[in-house]
Amino acid sequence: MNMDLETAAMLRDSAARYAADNYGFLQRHAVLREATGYSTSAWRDYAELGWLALRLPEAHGGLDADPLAVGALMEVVGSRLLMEPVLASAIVGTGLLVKLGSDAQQVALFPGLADGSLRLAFADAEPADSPCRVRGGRLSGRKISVLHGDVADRLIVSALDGDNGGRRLYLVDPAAGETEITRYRLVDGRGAANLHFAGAPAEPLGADTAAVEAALAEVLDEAAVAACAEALGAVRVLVTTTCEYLKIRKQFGRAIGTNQALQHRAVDMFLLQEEVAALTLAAQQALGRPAVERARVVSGAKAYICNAARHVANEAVQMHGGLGVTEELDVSHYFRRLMVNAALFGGRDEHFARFLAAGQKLGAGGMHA
Amino acid sequence: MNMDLETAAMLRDSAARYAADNYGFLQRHAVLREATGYSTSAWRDYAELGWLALRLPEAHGGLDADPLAVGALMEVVGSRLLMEPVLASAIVGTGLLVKLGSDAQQVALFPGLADGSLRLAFADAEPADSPCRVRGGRLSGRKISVLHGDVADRLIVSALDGDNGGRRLYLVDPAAGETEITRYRLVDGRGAANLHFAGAPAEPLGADTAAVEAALAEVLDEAAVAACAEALGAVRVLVTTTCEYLKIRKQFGRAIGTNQALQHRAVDMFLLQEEVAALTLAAQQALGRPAVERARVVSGAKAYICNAARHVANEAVQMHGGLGVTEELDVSHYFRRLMVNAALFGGRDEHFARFLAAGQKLGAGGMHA
Amino acid sequence: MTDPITEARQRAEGLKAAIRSFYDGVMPADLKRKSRLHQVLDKDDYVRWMRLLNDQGWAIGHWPKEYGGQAWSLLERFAFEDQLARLGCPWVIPFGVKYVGPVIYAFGSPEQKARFLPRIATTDEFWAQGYSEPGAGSDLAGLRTEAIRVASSEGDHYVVNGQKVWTTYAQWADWLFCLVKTARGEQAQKSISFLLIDMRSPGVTVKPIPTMDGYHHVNEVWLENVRVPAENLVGAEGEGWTYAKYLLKNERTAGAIVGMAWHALERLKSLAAEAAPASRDRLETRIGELELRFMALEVASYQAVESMMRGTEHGAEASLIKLRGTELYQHIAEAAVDTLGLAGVAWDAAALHAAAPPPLGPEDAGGIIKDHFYNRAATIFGGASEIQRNIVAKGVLGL
Amino acid sequence: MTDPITEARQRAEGLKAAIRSFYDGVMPADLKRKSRLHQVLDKDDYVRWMRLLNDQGWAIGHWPKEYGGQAWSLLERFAFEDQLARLGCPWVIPFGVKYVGPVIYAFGSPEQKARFLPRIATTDEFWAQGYSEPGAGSDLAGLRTEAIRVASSEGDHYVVNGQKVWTTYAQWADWLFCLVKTARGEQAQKSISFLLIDMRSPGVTVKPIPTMDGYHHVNEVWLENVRVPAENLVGAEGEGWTYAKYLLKNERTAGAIVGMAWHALERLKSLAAEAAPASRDRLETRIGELELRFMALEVASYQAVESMMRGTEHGAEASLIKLRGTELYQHIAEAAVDTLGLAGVAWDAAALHAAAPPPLGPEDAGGIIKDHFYNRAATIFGGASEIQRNIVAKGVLGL
Repeated sequence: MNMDLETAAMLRDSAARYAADNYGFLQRHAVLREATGYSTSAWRDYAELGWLALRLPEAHGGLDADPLAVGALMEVVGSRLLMEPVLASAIVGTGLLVKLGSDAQQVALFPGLADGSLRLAFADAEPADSPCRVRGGRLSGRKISVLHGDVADRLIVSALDGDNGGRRLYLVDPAAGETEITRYRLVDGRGAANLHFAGAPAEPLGADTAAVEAALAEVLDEAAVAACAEALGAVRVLVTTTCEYLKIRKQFGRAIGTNQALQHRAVDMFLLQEEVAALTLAAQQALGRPAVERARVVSGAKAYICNAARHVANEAVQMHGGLGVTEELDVSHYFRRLMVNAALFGGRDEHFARFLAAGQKLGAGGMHA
Repeated sequence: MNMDLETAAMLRDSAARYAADNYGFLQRHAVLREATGYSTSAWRDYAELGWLALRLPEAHGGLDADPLAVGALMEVVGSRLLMEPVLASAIVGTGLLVKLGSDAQQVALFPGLADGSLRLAFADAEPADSPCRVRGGRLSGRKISVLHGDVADRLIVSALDGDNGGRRLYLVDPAAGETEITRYRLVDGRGAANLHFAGAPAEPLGADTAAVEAALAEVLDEAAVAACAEALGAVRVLVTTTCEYLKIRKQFGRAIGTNQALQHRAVDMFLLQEEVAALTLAAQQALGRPAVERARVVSGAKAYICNAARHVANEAVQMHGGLGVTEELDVSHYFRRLMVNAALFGGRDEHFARFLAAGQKLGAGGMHA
Repeated sequence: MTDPITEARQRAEGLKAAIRSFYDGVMPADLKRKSRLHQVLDKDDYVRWMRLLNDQGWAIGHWPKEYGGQAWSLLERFAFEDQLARLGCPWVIPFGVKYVGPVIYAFGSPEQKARFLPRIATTDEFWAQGYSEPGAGSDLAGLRTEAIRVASSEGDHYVVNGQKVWTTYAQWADWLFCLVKTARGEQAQKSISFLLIDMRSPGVTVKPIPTMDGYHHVNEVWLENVRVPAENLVGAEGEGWTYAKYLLKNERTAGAIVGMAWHALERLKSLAAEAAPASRDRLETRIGELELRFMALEVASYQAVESMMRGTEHGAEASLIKLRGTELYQHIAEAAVDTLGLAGVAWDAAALHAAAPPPLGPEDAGGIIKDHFYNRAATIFGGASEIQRNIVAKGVLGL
Repeated sequence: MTDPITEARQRAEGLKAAIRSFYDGVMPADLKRKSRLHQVLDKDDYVRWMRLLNDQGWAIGHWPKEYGGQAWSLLERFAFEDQLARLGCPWVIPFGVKYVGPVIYAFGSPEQKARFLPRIATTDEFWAQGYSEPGAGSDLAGLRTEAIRVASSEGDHYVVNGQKVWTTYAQWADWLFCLVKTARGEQAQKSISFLLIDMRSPGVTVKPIPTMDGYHHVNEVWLENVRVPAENLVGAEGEGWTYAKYLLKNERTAGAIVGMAWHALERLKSLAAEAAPASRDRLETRIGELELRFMALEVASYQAVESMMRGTEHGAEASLIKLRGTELYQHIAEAAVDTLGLAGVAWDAAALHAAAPPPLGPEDAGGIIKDHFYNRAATIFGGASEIQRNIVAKGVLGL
């Protein structure tokens, strides 16, 4: 992967322009009321804009984009709170298929991914008492909190290989039967599902357990880094919005932003924003490095950003006063999106533990000796 | 023990008056230069004022004071940074002797404690590689960081009973030979010592191991609570001093205390002060309660107060600017005293762990169900 | 001879014990469950709850005996709210019994006392509070709602115009107690009056303000040429600020936040017990830190209440309890959300109603999330944290 | 074609490697030990150190080539300070090479350049900085030291009166660069000039300010009718503020705090490895949190330096590094003090000198404590944290 700042910047600009014109706060309010939990027309636009081919190989007409470009798009996703399954389908699902799909699977599915007619969801988390298992090509068990699992055309499901042992991934068509879907919304309005498989037909994805483990680790790190970029987009908006509000909102006859206490807190929000930006970039760059180093930087970044984004979101609400908790103001929507963002693809505690473990493996000198 | 708020308040007032007249900042500067690390004349005054008999039984002419009274005195000790061995000798050492001393030991030592001619120190911490052990009445091993161990007339030393097994306490006369004393100062200027015993004559204190363990736990809790009260005295001064400074120090043409950021930080210092006061009182009251409950409240208080006092001290220095780190201003002296205070009789981590453990023993409902 | 504090302590302990038996023996199971799971309570639930409390003599326990109360000490009032919240009981709606009731018995006319107090005690009439206005949240000097006195043959009345905002449960209210301006151009504090407005009066419009917990708590209340009989003025014209301060003093002793924090901590501990063993260690430390902060809040609060009873308060007590309590409560909620992990971001709307289908995740996850959203405002409403710090800086530290 | 940033990165890596071999092969063992243990360094130590650096071409590596430097990029400057600090090297005394040297080569007369620059490079002359005054720490408008120009037969001179404060190592200095007022009543920024004062001039008195680390770093410098030849004025009268700002820009890129934090973290990890097993778990988490903050500081700092090189800076970069770096460094020190426990409150003064007796506790405890005290001022001096936040609020956020 060749990291290319300029291409990323161009993508960021054009995506931001599109979103500004087509995904304003009121437009998004309408999207929130859609049954799918997202805008199907926006989704078609994304396909036309090439966003859905970003992660596809050039040989298949894709852009084979580097993490900076993916991050540039995700920043816009975060800054406008786009509701469509960009992360779940175009990045994570597509990434798994690119790394693990057989030629036949790729030929069959890539076109639909590129034109948006095929939406993927990745089903991983499961309740402790109903693990997923595949025997003789049939999948049983439960999955929870599957982002966009309510609308996905194909599911990529992690499960124990009951025939050969080990953990594998499987492609499941939820319409092929034996899959019960409990659809609901996440707190940020995006759709999700709990899934109950009772012998659903499941097609293996990836040659063997080792290949799956390696690819999965890479794609999950990509996903975590994409989530960091999304958080960055949201954090930037909250910092800017809050500073603007401090300038216009008056109390006791003057702008509340003239109060030094609020100024200093706004500065702390800004410093966090800059750290979120720096860590996101560092994590993007780390995706190409050896596994332990990659884990150290990616998990460190995700853990730090979870906390930083929570602080920024809390402060943004607090400084907006009562308005901050209303539906009518975008601040509360960013607050909820960041809450989901923090939980997806490894929460703060999980990533912090991984950051610690990687540090121990790297030894005393760390990466920076 | 009968908790008596009024007696405590009277003692606090009279002690504060004495210290204000006799232990001002400049007077204390002179004390800091004394070879003993404290003022022998002030020590004589304390004897006359009855402070050294506070913890002695009424039957021996003492005051048998409750924890509130002890705390009242310690608050003054903390508010004026008194350097004398009140805590080490008159509270901890005396407390151990009251609880564990034989009639003969008490008759021999109480009068000297009351009139100040006998100073005790309690030697407990030891390096892992040289534990203290007594065989045939002779003590060997090392002790470190013994508060006022540089001047003590008698040492109370914890050691393994090499003859009968178990951990015991022993009275040692450092002048009786076979005791090497490395004298030094703590960062707050008080004297301390590392001790090396090479067969020093040691007299058992307490009937048996069980009696020693129980009494030691009680006295160490008393000591921790006394340290909380000392911290409270110091914290109050720092909060008051800082607020005063914010009112008089001018920058860019106005008092820095008109800056809301500093106001809010001063408020947070004040809130911590109030919590330190509340927890100190709660811990004093808890000294009479069953062991686990006592441990929960006392260790919780000490752990919380270590952190609160550190925050207050840091903020006091910071808001005083460059002056805050100079010898010429009392702020840096309080900073250092609170640092020692936090480490003595169990540091923050140790007490926090004990707080947790006690909570688990108390079970789900805790004390407040 | 027992001193008053010791006596109050004993009575508070007795009250707490009585509340626990009430909870075990009298409180209906459906109300318990709804409340414990932070499900949505409707008006009927609240009215039923307030009447249950009144049956025990507790709804107006803090009122003087001559108005049917038990003349509770501050300590009993505090312990009452604390104990109910620890058990996870519903909110004790304060607008009638705690806010306007005392203003009426302290400053109202005999007619007002007779007309309003009994129905406040029984929640036969539901009250709302009309203080905040757009652009005048903490700054009452910015109040713009006007009441102009008009003489007429049927007796004098006021014509009220203006807008109130953040009015909790205005959609259920029969009456609104309201700060209005009865004079122009004068010093702000001398131009405010305290008016009781029938919510069914023509010209009163209630408009919900949707908040991020997804439920209907707060409202805008529009007042357009609302005619209010002059006998609904409490006390004297221009004295509204005095009454409002008196009311605020009653608001100060809020034990509920202590009990709520305790209850939330217990819930968090149950969640943690089910967490993966790998994360349990770190979680234990985090919970321990919250428990320690709780201990500090608890002892500081109770000692603050006793200081107020002794008359030795420094004036920052209420702010301390509010600041520490709300911030701790929010941090406990965040820890619970983190502990829930992915289950903590599902919006389990169905689980928030009594006839709920099986929950998506842990039984109380939906309520924990809803509560997390609702209480994000706890540091904003009722005197924001910033205002509390300003008050202490000026009033107590003299900065 | 390599872009300038990539090239600077490569050169910075090369420089860091060279520093590591220098440390392993050239640096004298006694200096290594003293510095690693945070023992007290005297003037000779520092002069020796600065000359060692100059021998490598590093003391003035950031100067233009025409003045003997290597025209380092910002990135190399930053990496240089960072790498030295990571190895636990002594402080690179900035007053000559970093502060006044660049002002002289940028604004000084040919005579000043010839007279001063060579001796700055070799530390043949030791410099101190005369900026702060009592009551005018961060507020240069409050400057009161006056320089009055007097014509005489031997050439013009200034008569300087006033007091400087917090002057680091004034007790060793041969020269003081000094902000003085050369005009009254005018706009503050136009009345300040930049003067070079020979510390041996009659009327200069240095008085130590004892600080709580127990050593002699800072001073008051009294200037009483000090006669300064007019040729020691740098640039033009009234332009001192411009030069001071230029100097400050050089102060901005301080990589040392990053390296110091790294070094302190490594020390802390060694201490923790010896801690009792019971407390090691919790300590591990605490250290992990500090390491994570370090990672954020490190990546944000290096990206900030690159932004400055690209000209895409927002203006808060220097404040970010200072704020985050100093606060992190202090928190690492606190963790070290806590880890030392009782050994962390012994004032092991003897261990702070080269010919030290056996230490009272762990070998580096004395130095850790001394450093903790010394760096308590890190958030105060060089633009206090509060000032940094004010600067960002106004200059970057427009508040």
